[in-house]
Amino acid sequence: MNFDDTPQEADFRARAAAWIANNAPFELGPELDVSGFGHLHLHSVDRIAAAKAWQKKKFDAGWAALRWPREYGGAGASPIEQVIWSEEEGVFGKLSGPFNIGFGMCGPTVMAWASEEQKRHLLPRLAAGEDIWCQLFSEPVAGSDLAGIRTKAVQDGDPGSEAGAGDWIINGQKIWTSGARDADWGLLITRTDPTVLKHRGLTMFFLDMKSPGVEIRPIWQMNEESVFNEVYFTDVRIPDAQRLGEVGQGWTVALTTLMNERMSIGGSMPTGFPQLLDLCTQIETENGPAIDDPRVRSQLARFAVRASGLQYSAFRSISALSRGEQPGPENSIGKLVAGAMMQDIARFALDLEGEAGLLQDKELAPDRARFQEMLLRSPATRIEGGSDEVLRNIIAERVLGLPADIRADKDVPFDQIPTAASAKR
Amino acid sequence: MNFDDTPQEADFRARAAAWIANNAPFELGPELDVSGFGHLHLHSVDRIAAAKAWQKKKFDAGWAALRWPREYGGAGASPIEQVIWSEEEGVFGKLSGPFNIGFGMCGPTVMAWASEEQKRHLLPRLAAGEDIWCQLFSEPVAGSDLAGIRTKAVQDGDPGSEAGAGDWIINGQKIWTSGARDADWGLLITRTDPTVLKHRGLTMFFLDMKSPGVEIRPIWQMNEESVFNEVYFTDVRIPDAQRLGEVGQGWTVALTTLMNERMSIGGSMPTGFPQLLDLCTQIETENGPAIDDPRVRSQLARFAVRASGLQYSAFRSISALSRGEQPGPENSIGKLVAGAMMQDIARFALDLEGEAGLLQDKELAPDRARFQEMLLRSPATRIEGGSDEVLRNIIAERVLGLPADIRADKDVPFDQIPTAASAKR
Amino acid sequence: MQFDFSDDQKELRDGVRRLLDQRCPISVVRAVADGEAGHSAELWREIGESGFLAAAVPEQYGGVGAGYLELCLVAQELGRSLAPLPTVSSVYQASEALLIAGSDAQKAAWLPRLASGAAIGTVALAERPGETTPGAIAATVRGGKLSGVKIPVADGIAADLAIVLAKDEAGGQSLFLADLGAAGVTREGVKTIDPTRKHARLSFADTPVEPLGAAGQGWALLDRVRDRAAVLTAFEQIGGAEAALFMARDYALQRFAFGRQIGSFQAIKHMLADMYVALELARSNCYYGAWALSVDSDTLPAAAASARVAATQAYQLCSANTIQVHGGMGFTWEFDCHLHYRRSNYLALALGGASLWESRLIAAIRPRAA
Amino acid sequence: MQFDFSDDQKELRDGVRRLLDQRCPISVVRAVADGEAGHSAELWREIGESGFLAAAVPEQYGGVGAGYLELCLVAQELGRSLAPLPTVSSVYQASEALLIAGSDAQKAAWLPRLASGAAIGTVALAERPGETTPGAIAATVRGGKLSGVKIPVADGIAADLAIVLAKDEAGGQSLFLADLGAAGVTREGVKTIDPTRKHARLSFADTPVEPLGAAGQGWALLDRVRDRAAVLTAFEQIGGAEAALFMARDYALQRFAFGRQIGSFQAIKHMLADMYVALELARSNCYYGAWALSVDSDTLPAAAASARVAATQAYQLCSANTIQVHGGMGFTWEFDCHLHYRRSNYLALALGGASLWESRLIAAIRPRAA
Repeated sequence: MNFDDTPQEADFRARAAAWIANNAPFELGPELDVSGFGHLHLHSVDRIAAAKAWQKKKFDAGWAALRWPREYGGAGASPIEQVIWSEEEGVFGKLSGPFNIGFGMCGPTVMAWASEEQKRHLLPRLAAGEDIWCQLFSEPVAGSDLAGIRTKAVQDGDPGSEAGAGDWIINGQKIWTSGARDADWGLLITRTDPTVLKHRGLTMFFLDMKSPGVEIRPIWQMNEESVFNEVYFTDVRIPDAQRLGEVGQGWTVALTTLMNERMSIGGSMPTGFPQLLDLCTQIETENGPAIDDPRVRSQLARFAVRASGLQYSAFRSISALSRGEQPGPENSIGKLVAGAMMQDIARFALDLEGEAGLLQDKELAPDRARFQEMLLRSPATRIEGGSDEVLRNIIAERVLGLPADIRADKDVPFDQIPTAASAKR
Repeated sequence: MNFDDTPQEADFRARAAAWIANNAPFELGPELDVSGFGHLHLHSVDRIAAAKAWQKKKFDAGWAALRWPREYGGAGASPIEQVIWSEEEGVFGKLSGPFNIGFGMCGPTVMAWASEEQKRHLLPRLAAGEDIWCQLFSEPVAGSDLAGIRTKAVQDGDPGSEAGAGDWIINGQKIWTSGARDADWGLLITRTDPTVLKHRGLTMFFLDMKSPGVEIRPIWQMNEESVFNEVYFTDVRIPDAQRLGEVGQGWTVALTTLMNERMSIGGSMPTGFPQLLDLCTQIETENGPAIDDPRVRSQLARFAVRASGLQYSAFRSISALSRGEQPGPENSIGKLVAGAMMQDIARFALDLEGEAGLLQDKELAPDRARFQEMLLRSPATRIEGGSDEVLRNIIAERVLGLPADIRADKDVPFDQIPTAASAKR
Repeated sequence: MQFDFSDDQKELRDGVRRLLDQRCPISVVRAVADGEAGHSAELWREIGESGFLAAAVPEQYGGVGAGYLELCLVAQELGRSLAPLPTVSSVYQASEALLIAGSDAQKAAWLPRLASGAAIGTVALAERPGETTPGAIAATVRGGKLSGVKIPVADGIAADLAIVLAKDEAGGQSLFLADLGAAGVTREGVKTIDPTRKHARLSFADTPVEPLGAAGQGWALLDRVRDRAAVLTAFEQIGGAEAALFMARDYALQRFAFGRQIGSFQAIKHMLADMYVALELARSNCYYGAWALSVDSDTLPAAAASARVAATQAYQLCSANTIQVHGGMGFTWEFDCHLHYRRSNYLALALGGASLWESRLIAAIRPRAA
Repeated sequence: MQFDFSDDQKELRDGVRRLLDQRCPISVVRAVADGEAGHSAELWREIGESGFLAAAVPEQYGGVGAGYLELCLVAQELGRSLAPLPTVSSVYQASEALLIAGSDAQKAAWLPRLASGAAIGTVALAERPGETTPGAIAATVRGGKLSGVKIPVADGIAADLAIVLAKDEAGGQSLFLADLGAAGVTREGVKTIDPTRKHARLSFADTPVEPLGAAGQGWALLDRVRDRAAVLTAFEQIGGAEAALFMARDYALQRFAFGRQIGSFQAIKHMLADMYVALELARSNCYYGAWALSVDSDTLPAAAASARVAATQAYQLCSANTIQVHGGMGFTWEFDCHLHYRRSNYLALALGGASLWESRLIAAIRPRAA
């Protein structure tokens, strides 16, 4: 048990650190330091331009898409080298925000399912920061129950069609699409046959987000940001060549995406604990700093062991990566613990701040309203990318081997599964 | 909103108090005061004899089975008079322990379903403390899923049978039967037809516990007591006259019993909070009594509002009773809150006691090992008479109106419902 | 024992509820959240005219003299409807402070206007982050003139009157009554977590004030005001908690996933059951607080703290869980979940946070050494 | 980074597990619970001979000098199997106290016998209810003779050696080494919540003792001993927690209700998921504690407290929930659930309770004032 790099790892780390020291946009450092939870914020420059510039620089020097094969714009690096890079890149890694969905989910799906020609075209553009991708999965009626999506894709069977026979025509709506407004491409799951079993009637495409008939409406969130969007499709045409996998094989393709989503290491989830510890040394009570109050200490200690538990769990994952093992569903712990913890920490901090805990003005509130933002952001963390309940199901079923719940939608054609609409009839 | 008795209530209270002052076994007071959680303990006298003596005295003076009609040995009193009696009877009410199942569950079931002759025979004996009843419901394979019981009752169809044609012959096993060893009668639910739907093949009887073929085995519990028992039936004969309700109507009869179980007021659940508050004034820390430590205060306050919440909820129930309303499923809150609270309070108290918290010797441990007993008793509270999970289901379904879970055992004949045994095949 | 509200009181409650259903739909709440105004002036006027706010004010001061039990039920309905009104500051605190400590002249000058809603009062206490304690008070009165800064002050933009805790010339801390129309008052709106109950920063520069209550008794009086306000606010909290619970329940009945109502999943059912349990425990504590307030019982400090601690916990739980039950939709500005979430966290801090009240509760029930 | 045990260490762990599966079935645990003996002497001899207990003792004192990482894994397996052995007192505390503070002569006299299991040591600290602090120590050494009463003392009936905290002649508090075969020692068994790890009351009347470590340094030395013991005990706790979790998981797979495995109900699934989460967070904290212990890192106080707090919480949760999952059967003496429940609550108190360690943790990570 040790925290030392192997000689190869040390060498990689030294090269990465040196390149970053010479090339990173240090002028953005202070802004990146305080960039809030869940979203890249920059004021002095355009965030997309800054993100693309840094990505291009990394690409040109061979530091982009580290784990991808070289022929697709990557660096052919090992998983542990990716981790080391992230450690060294530090705060500048936040600049990758707009590409995270591309690298983490869409890219791997394209890599697994697209044609060789498509891969050689799309992936290097992504690696170089030229294209931004988004993921068009969730729908208003299909959140935790993702396979319940209803966006329709119908193939244009008219050989004389102006636009092109064999094109697919898309109608429907997606929701919770992060970054849709900045995206060039979208990974889109559709229903091509509602008369067969739920998981069998799905087909996956990739879509030019500038196609006619695509309409994007930002969602104004409860925390007064707008990271998520609704995306509407009205007779949007997609060439059949942009289909990923066979018709009806969409769920299998989606599993590639979702598995890659889960494989991103959970240890990087912020919890707010270091900031809370700071606050407790700053807030004064009648009897000295809050941190010396036994009540505060006891609660802090319970937060502390969860925060360190997450951090050391990430070390365990990194060690497994370094041995060449793949992280599994046990990584679901990260968001499950961190989401609830951020909410608890925010409430605890506001209570410590007393009536000033109400303040949301950055200029007036303690610690620039960090905990107030956390209070209003954390509910989303407990829902997005798998709700607390879905994560507990995953742990119970895939880690502990417990049976799935009884399924009301099993062995039933999709269009006969009970819905809110059918219940009203 | 007031805490005053009505004139009638005040009159009843005065008469009850006067009679109790002149008749209660005050010599048992100190022992009753410290009688532990969940079970009547007496050392100086036989607990059953003491219980029967007090019950007989009450019966002779017209204070027994207060709410029952006079023709069945009761006093025809109102629900609120029952509550006032309990308040005045105080610690002597613990002497009713052996009769609680009879009065609370079996008696009302007999009242609803037995013949007039049976009622006039059985109920006054119960009211007078002559008979003790137990409830033979749960089985090893049927706990929360009570309707899954398997104890078989087969009617003796041989007209020449020595023992009596039409008798029912019982084979099977019950478990968790409180007080079976002291009981004269048992309320017994059986399966008379395994080939029909689960809830339709049940039939209820009452049984002389001294019948041949009844074998009682005490269960040694984790808290080193033995309140619960297993009861085995080997070819036990019950006359058909002792059937309650029709053949196949057992579930409906059982619902009478269970509804009465739930109607007992939850407010009387002990939580351990007053004792904890005492402890916190006694345990000294470096900085004075524990109760002045902010950590202790904060936790105590959270316990306090749950304890007072339960107490005042009981006041609300009593007020409803006084208006003639019936308590409903919202009373499930009492045990749900108190059970977990007792466990939490016990752990908190042991922590305060430091290493001495380990001690279970009554002579050596703080507060005569009260919290150690609570630690080891409270897990049962969270299970018996409806587990925490069952109670949450009841609240969700019957109070909040949420739908039942999907049933794997719906529309399936009982003998085709999946079981552990069928899963192994 | 009748540990419940009377039929007349319940009828009053139903009347308030009907009025608010009609006059305070969620659009009124949202208009305040989205706008500059600190509260809905129209609703305030209407409620003021109805006399509901004056339930506990004696008739000689323009009130209806009904009593605190009635006011508790009004508060519950205001909480349920998320009413964007200066109730905590003006009705539960400023009016009560005047009733407790005001001279006849002060009562006569202000109570009728507060009771009718013609004027708005507030309490100005906090100056800096952390629990507000005597060491945290810098505002000072010299020669009848107040100087200092108070932040955040609930409804500070709209208020006509502020009851201010400040150091007095004798070195003690006292309450003072400041007419906010007087000289030297600067008000600045500040953004808080609940935009439906707006706050301000109030600066005083040699503002003329008059003492409220005995000199040096500022904290003792404030404690009495807060006990009363805690009970009333707790009713707002359980009103809100109940609304959040039933919002979640209704959504769980209506939303389908995996071919079934999500309310049929145990995870959702048990979450809702726990919300209900927290609400009912809080409600029972509130009832006792209402009784103690209505008869001015010796047990009021314990009863108020119990109601406050339980109601704060219940509303925070119910409002957070209602977002969770709603999934992604619960996180949108468009759905109303966040309005309860914000309100619950505002009310949790409004009279001092949970830890303060936990400590007050134990201080009140602490057995005396033998 | 290799934040994990090596393959060799895992092999050792598997060896210990195999040995315990064979030699420490639950019948051995129950024999101690039902009997008078304080531990299983046969198992103790066998484990002692295997050298597993001596993993962290240097070879010169009869140990195998493998290291603390190995000893952590041994502890984990002992916890998993509920081994009824004096590990916390003799191996994690008495041996470590000697290693930290013992003179060469003391080490030579005792360590080899402790390492082989030929002798049993313990630490005698508490005298009265409440957290044990300097004010709670009445035992006194005068002229090399100890007088006083210690209760409860783990394994006090069987122990050959006690390390005793007592007031010294200079008015400080120091550690002393008492040969329990010496004059003036009275032992009396006391009943505790975990009958598989028995305790005693030890009375000393002019018992000859020798100082252990520097005079007046009793608490400082004890803190160091407890940091090490906390990490090792935490491994026993996660071993036990894992056993309790999988006991519950297996029962949930095998028990049917309402025509389905109870493990298919979300209430049970999510309860088990929460147990797993608590266990994994504790395990990760324990790994870091093991590393800090193995390299004697400056971070050991924080690491030990983190491991201790997390492991205590995880074992208490898992052992309580395993009873809940088992329903009525879980509450019988016959099922093994309560053995974990008892053990978890014993281990929670063994080195001072959760609140003590929470406070130690924050003291250790508290940022220094700038």
